[in-house]
Amino acid sequence: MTEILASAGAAAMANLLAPAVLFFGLGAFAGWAKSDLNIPDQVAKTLALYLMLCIGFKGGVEARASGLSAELISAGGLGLALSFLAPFAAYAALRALSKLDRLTAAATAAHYGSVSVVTFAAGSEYLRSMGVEFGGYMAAVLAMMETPAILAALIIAGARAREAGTRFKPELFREVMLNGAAVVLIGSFVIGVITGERGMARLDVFVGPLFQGALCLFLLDMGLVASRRLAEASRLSAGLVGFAMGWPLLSGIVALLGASALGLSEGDATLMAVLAASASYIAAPAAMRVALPKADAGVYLSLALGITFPFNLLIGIPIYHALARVLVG
Amino acid sequence: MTEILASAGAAAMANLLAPAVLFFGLGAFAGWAKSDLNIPDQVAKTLALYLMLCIGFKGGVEARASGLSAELISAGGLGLALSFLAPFAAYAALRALSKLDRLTAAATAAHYGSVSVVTFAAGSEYLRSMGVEFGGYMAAVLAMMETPAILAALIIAGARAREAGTRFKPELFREVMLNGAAVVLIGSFVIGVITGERGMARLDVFVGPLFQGALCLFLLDMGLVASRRLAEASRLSAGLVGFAMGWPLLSGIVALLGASALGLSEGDATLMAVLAASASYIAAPAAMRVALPKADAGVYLSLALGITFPFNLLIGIPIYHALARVLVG
Amino acid sequence: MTEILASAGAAAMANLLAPAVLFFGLGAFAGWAKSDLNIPDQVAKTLALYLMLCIGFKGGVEARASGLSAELISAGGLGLALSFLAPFAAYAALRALSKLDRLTAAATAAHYGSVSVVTFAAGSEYLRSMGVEFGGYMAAVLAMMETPAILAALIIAGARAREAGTRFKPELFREVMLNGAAVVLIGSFVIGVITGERGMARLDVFVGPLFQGALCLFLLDMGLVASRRLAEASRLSAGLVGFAMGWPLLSGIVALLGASALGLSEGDATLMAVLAASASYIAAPAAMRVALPKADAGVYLSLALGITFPFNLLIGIPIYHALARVLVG
Amino acid sequence: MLVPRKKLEIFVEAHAVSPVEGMLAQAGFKGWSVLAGAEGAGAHGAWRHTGVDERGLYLVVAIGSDEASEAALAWLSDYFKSYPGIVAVSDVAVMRAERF
Amino acid sequence: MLVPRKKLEIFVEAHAVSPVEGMLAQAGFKGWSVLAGAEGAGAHGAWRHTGVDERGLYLVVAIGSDEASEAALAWLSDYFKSYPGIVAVSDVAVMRAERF
Amino acid sequence: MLVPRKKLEIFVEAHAVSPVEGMLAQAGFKGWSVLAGAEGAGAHGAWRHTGVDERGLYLVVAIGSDEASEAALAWLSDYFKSYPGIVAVSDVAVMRAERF
Ligand SMILES: Nc1ncnc2c1ncn2[C@@H]1O[C@H](COP(=O)(O)O)[C@@H](O)[C@H]1O
Ligand SMILES: Nc1ncnc2c1ncn2[C@@H]1O[C@H](COP(=O)(O)O)[C@@H](O)[C@H]1O
Ligand SMILES: Nc1ncnc2c1ncn2[C@@H]1O[C@H](COP(=O)(O)O)[C@@H](O)[C@H]1O
Ligand code: NA
Ligand code: NA
Ligand code: NA
Repeated sequence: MTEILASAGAAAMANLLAPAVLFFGLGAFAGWAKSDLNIPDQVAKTLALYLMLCIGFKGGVEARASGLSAELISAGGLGLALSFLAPFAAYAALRALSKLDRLTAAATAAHYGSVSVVTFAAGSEYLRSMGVEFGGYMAAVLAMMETPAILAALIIAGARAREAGTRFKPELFREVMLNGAAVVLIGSFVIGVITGERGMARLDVFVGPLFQGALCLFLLDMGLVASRRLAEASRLSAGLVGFAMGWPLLSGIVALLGASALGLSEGDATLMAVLAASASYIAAPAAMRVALPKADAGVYLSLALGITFPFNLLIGIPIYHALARVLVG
Repeated sequence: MTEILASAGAAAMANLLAPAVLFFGLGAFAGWAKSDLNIPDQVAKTLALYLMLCIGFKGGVEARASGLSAELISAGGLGLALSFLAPFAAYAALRALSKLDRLTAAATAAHYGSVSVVTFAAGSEYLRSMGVEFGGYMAAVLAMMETPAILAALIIAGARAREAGTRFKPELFREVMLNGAAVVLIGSFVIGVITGERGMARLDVFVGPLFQGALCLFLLDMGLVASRRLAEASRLSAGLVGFAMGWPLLSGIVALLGASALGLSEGDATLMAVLAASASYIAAPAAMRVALPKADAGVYLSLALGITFPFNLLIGIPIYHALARVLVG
Repeated sequence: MTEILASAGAAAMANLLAPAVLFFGLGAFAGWAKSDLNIPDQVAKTLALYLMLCIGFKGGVEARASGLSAELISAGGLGLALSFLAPFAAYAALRALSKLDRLTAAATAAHYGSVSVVTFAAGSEYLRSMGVEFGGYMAAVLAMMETPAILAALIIAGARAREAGTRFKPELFREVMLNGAAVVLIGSFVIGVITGERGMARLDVFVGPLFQGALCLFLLDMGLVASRRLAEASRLSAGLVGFAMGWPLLSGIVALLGASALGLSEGDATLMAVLAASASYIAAPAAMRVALPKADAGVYLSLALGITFPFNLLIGIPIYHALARVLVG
Repeated sequence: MLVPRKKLEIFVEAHAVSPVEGMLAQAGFKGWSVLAGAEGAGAHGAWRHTGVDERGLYLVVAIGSDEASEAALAWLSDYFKSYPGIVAVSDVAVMRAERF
Repeated sequence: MLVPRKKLEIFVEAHAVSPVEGMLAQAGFKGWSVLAGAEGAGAHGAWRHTGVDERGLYLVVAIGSDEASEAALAWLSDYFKSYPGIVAVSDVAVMRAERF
Repeated sequence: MLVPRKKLEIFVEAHAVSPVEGMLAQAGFKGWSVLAGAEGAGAHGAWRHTGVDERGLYLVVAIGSDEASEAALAWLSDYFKSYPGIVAVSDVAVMRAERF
């Protein structure tokens, strides 16, 4: 046990010194110091799509190599359940811990049920750096977990949602199911499955060594965005801040227990915890802007991007992995 | 013969499953499903320039290695002739097959006489994947074929052109001869010729493995644009749609016969057919907007991008290659 | 001696035929010919940041490998001194050689005391192509030399500065010390020092082979910008044009003498001369726009970008290296 | 040569651009132009076009007849009950009356 | 402190921006600003700034005297006979009259 | 339904956007929008948003009351003594008076 703790501590330290994490820190510093540094928006958007493409494609190629096995079904089922149920628990917790109005609480719950692709990418890189294997199908699980939480939040918001958005219903459906990021993620996964090693032979540099660098650049930008959000977070209550750090831990542990019950591998269990612990910052905000426009975007973005994202990136990921080794490994 | 047909069928199938083609399909699907996916315009524009740079540079390096031989002169002469003469035939065909007004028919003819760089890139990748060699100077032929068709279309449009654009003549000339894409293509070819292997040693990753990935990203975007254009194509008559698919085939065959007469290699002949069959979507539209503003851009872009481009990408290229093997190989 | 001259001549020739320099020439040609070629601004900005990231990171990794030695201190001290003192000399020269008003002369002096990152990048690539080694800490020297000249120029402008900018003082300080480019350069250097070889193993493709290509693309854009600036330079007096070409030579020689006195290596001395000879086109203009808005930006940008940058890129760098071999090697 | 028309300047979120365009066509506008915003602030807080968490506001400019303008304003007044954004109306003069 | 001037808002295709700027200078405008459009629609159909097939429209804003405005309108009215685009004129007030 | 307000269109350099926004808030504006320019020209010469040497001008649009507008104009008239840029004031009509 002490051994595990010590090695977990060392791993957490090493994580903080990974280039990608340091670039996040650099961005956060620049944002905090009010530097005029910024990654132009069109480039940042393309980087986000590119990360999706790589994650999906690599996942698809690996999934084909290992076969779309029973593990995908059990991991996928767990992911779907977590993503759909989490918002109900998160909503209850938010209402108990803070004075958020119903709609803002529901919208925030959607963010925590849904997932963050960059957190997933950082988690994968962490595992890779530790030499821990994980299944390519986890990219598919990631894709599956984007949407259910959003539907759950709409159920929670209930009648209120109707009042606001009748005219925009079809747009909303499109927005949620067919948002660009999701299409690229799922589509690239499918392309990876179809082309397999043959496709990988052509794209290995593009989705491999280049990915590491692009992730650094993107995290630099995320650091800027997160620190600006954190600056606005000062008006958040202690309860909300507590939620933004406590929820990932709890949610990660629940995911680990589920993964352990289903017999997932150490790597898969860690990524499942990372997904459960992460909060969406692309799909969920876009959907909430359309579906629950009366919810306060300042609250959910500050929590998801300003607190939970850095928390997971800096210390959450090594913790989930350490716990996974105890529970699963 | 049956053997060739069977292997051609297999090759066509394999083409449809190439990553780049699948990414095009993904983009087309996203566009059709009205997803909000889009590649930001500044990035798309840079990708287009980057593809030009790679094609030109690689072509130049290879041309230097193999010497700027007699083949360049014969292939270049054929390309120039095809590009200049095609608009006259295309114009006649368009007027016979549809009710297009003179100016729109002339502008459309310009597009079909000129060439598409991405179709060329896809054709080269196809040949590479089949292990078929082709000459680096084909990049120079590509560059030569961009402009003549535009001049031919202006001759066809005749008096009308004068009426519209007197004030803008100098701009037009610049627009056509010095459009950014052409400058990068030709300039990179020259740089490739000058620096040869020494330059390639420094840029091999940049113009090699990266190119494959960038082509996927660009084709994703082309899929979006093409499917939007196709959606607008509903108002096109059957005659026009027939032209957009029949012309490339005919034009490709004419090019193959010419290539065969000149004794070009299988790979060069295939690319010559690809060039003849392809329709411009950068140089020609830009020139037509200035020179023939009364022509209906909706028509020529829908045909070139919505029908002919996917047609060539998905089935044209393997057909031209199969025919080249019969006629030349 | 004749031998050295001959080999210097050959090296200068080879420099003109390096791909990056040729792409600069291509851009300059396109700009001169009024082609509509342009690299979209968001992409150009990102390329600039990316170059900073690579230069900083690679420098940091190398500096860690070789230890942050006495050389850094002596080279850094020399750099700081040159950057701070140069504006005083440059100001005096400008006032003697031209009829520039005080503020424009001071602002121009700031540009020549500060440094150009792309010139540094081109200098490093030149040395690499010649097989000459240099210290990674030169990236840190580069970073140190960005700011002092700006402060010196403010001292020179004296009372005038006060009158203009009282309200904007804090912005100015931020602008100068925390401009995005500087933050990325220094931050990446620190990240390189922290992660060392371990980080390099993950980012080698991103900061290595990709860098060469990105530099070509960026120099293509610099060629466009420079030739537009040069076109405006026609209104510059002979004195100013003489300054823009004479100053780099003089300043480079002074830097070489200093480097030789401090016993720097041939490569380090060359880069020191390149830094001293180069004129800023990012940090200095941004700071001068805020601090000395009455200075004529047309003058300092035309000189720095239209004349001095091409001068250094095309012939300055090989000259500084040839002199370094004589003085130091 | 010049005829008076109304100009609407509508600031809305990305997801509303396409519905707003549809509405304008129905309200009788024969044309419009959309520009991307960089940043801004209003009753719903500040925003910035970062490409990451936020999608920013767009400016839709539409010039048309008084009737078209009024129809659009009615729709927008309803829309703004739920969603962020503003609209400003002003007088402009245009050539080629039949185009607006 | 404020003086009345005319503001032209000119939407034109990319290839026309530079000729329009030249024309403005000749018409007597001492300044102008150009913004890139994102998408739009008009008599010549819909367009979008994609970076691939289309180059989009640009908005040229120019503030100047009545005479300058009229000279520009004359040029534009001729230009729009052939090319897509529109112009809208409105009244604005500016400081520093000598600048416009 | 519509109430009259003033619209300011302020063209300033990148470094001034943030100070101008702060000033607008203090002058009483409850909102504003910023758009990036592409190129332009004025008394300080021509510029272009290239991403390399130049950072371009931004257009800040702010709609508010007469008092807010006057306070902003006073600040700007001082600002423009040193820095490039212009401001144009015009009349617009808006809905939801309490928002402006
Ligand atoms: N007074 C105003 N002037 C200019 N733009 C405004 C104004 N108020 C709001 N906006 C723009 O409209 C957006 C949404 O407004 P709001 O619904 O008030 O948050 C803001 O973020 C601004 O971009
Ligand atoms: N009524 C309008 N209001 C705003 N912009 C317009 C209007 N009509 C045309 N435009 C813009 O001008 C472009 C060309 O107009 P047109 O020549 O009518 O096709 C359109 O695509 C729009 O971007
Ligand atoms: N008359 C004008 N109309 C529109 N924009 C202008 C005008 N004058 C200046 N500007 C803009 O404001 C910037 C700075 O103006 P100036 O201080 O006159 O150089 C110019 O580069 C233009 O972008
Ligand atoms: Na989650
Ligand atoms: Na063709
Ligand atoms: Na210098």
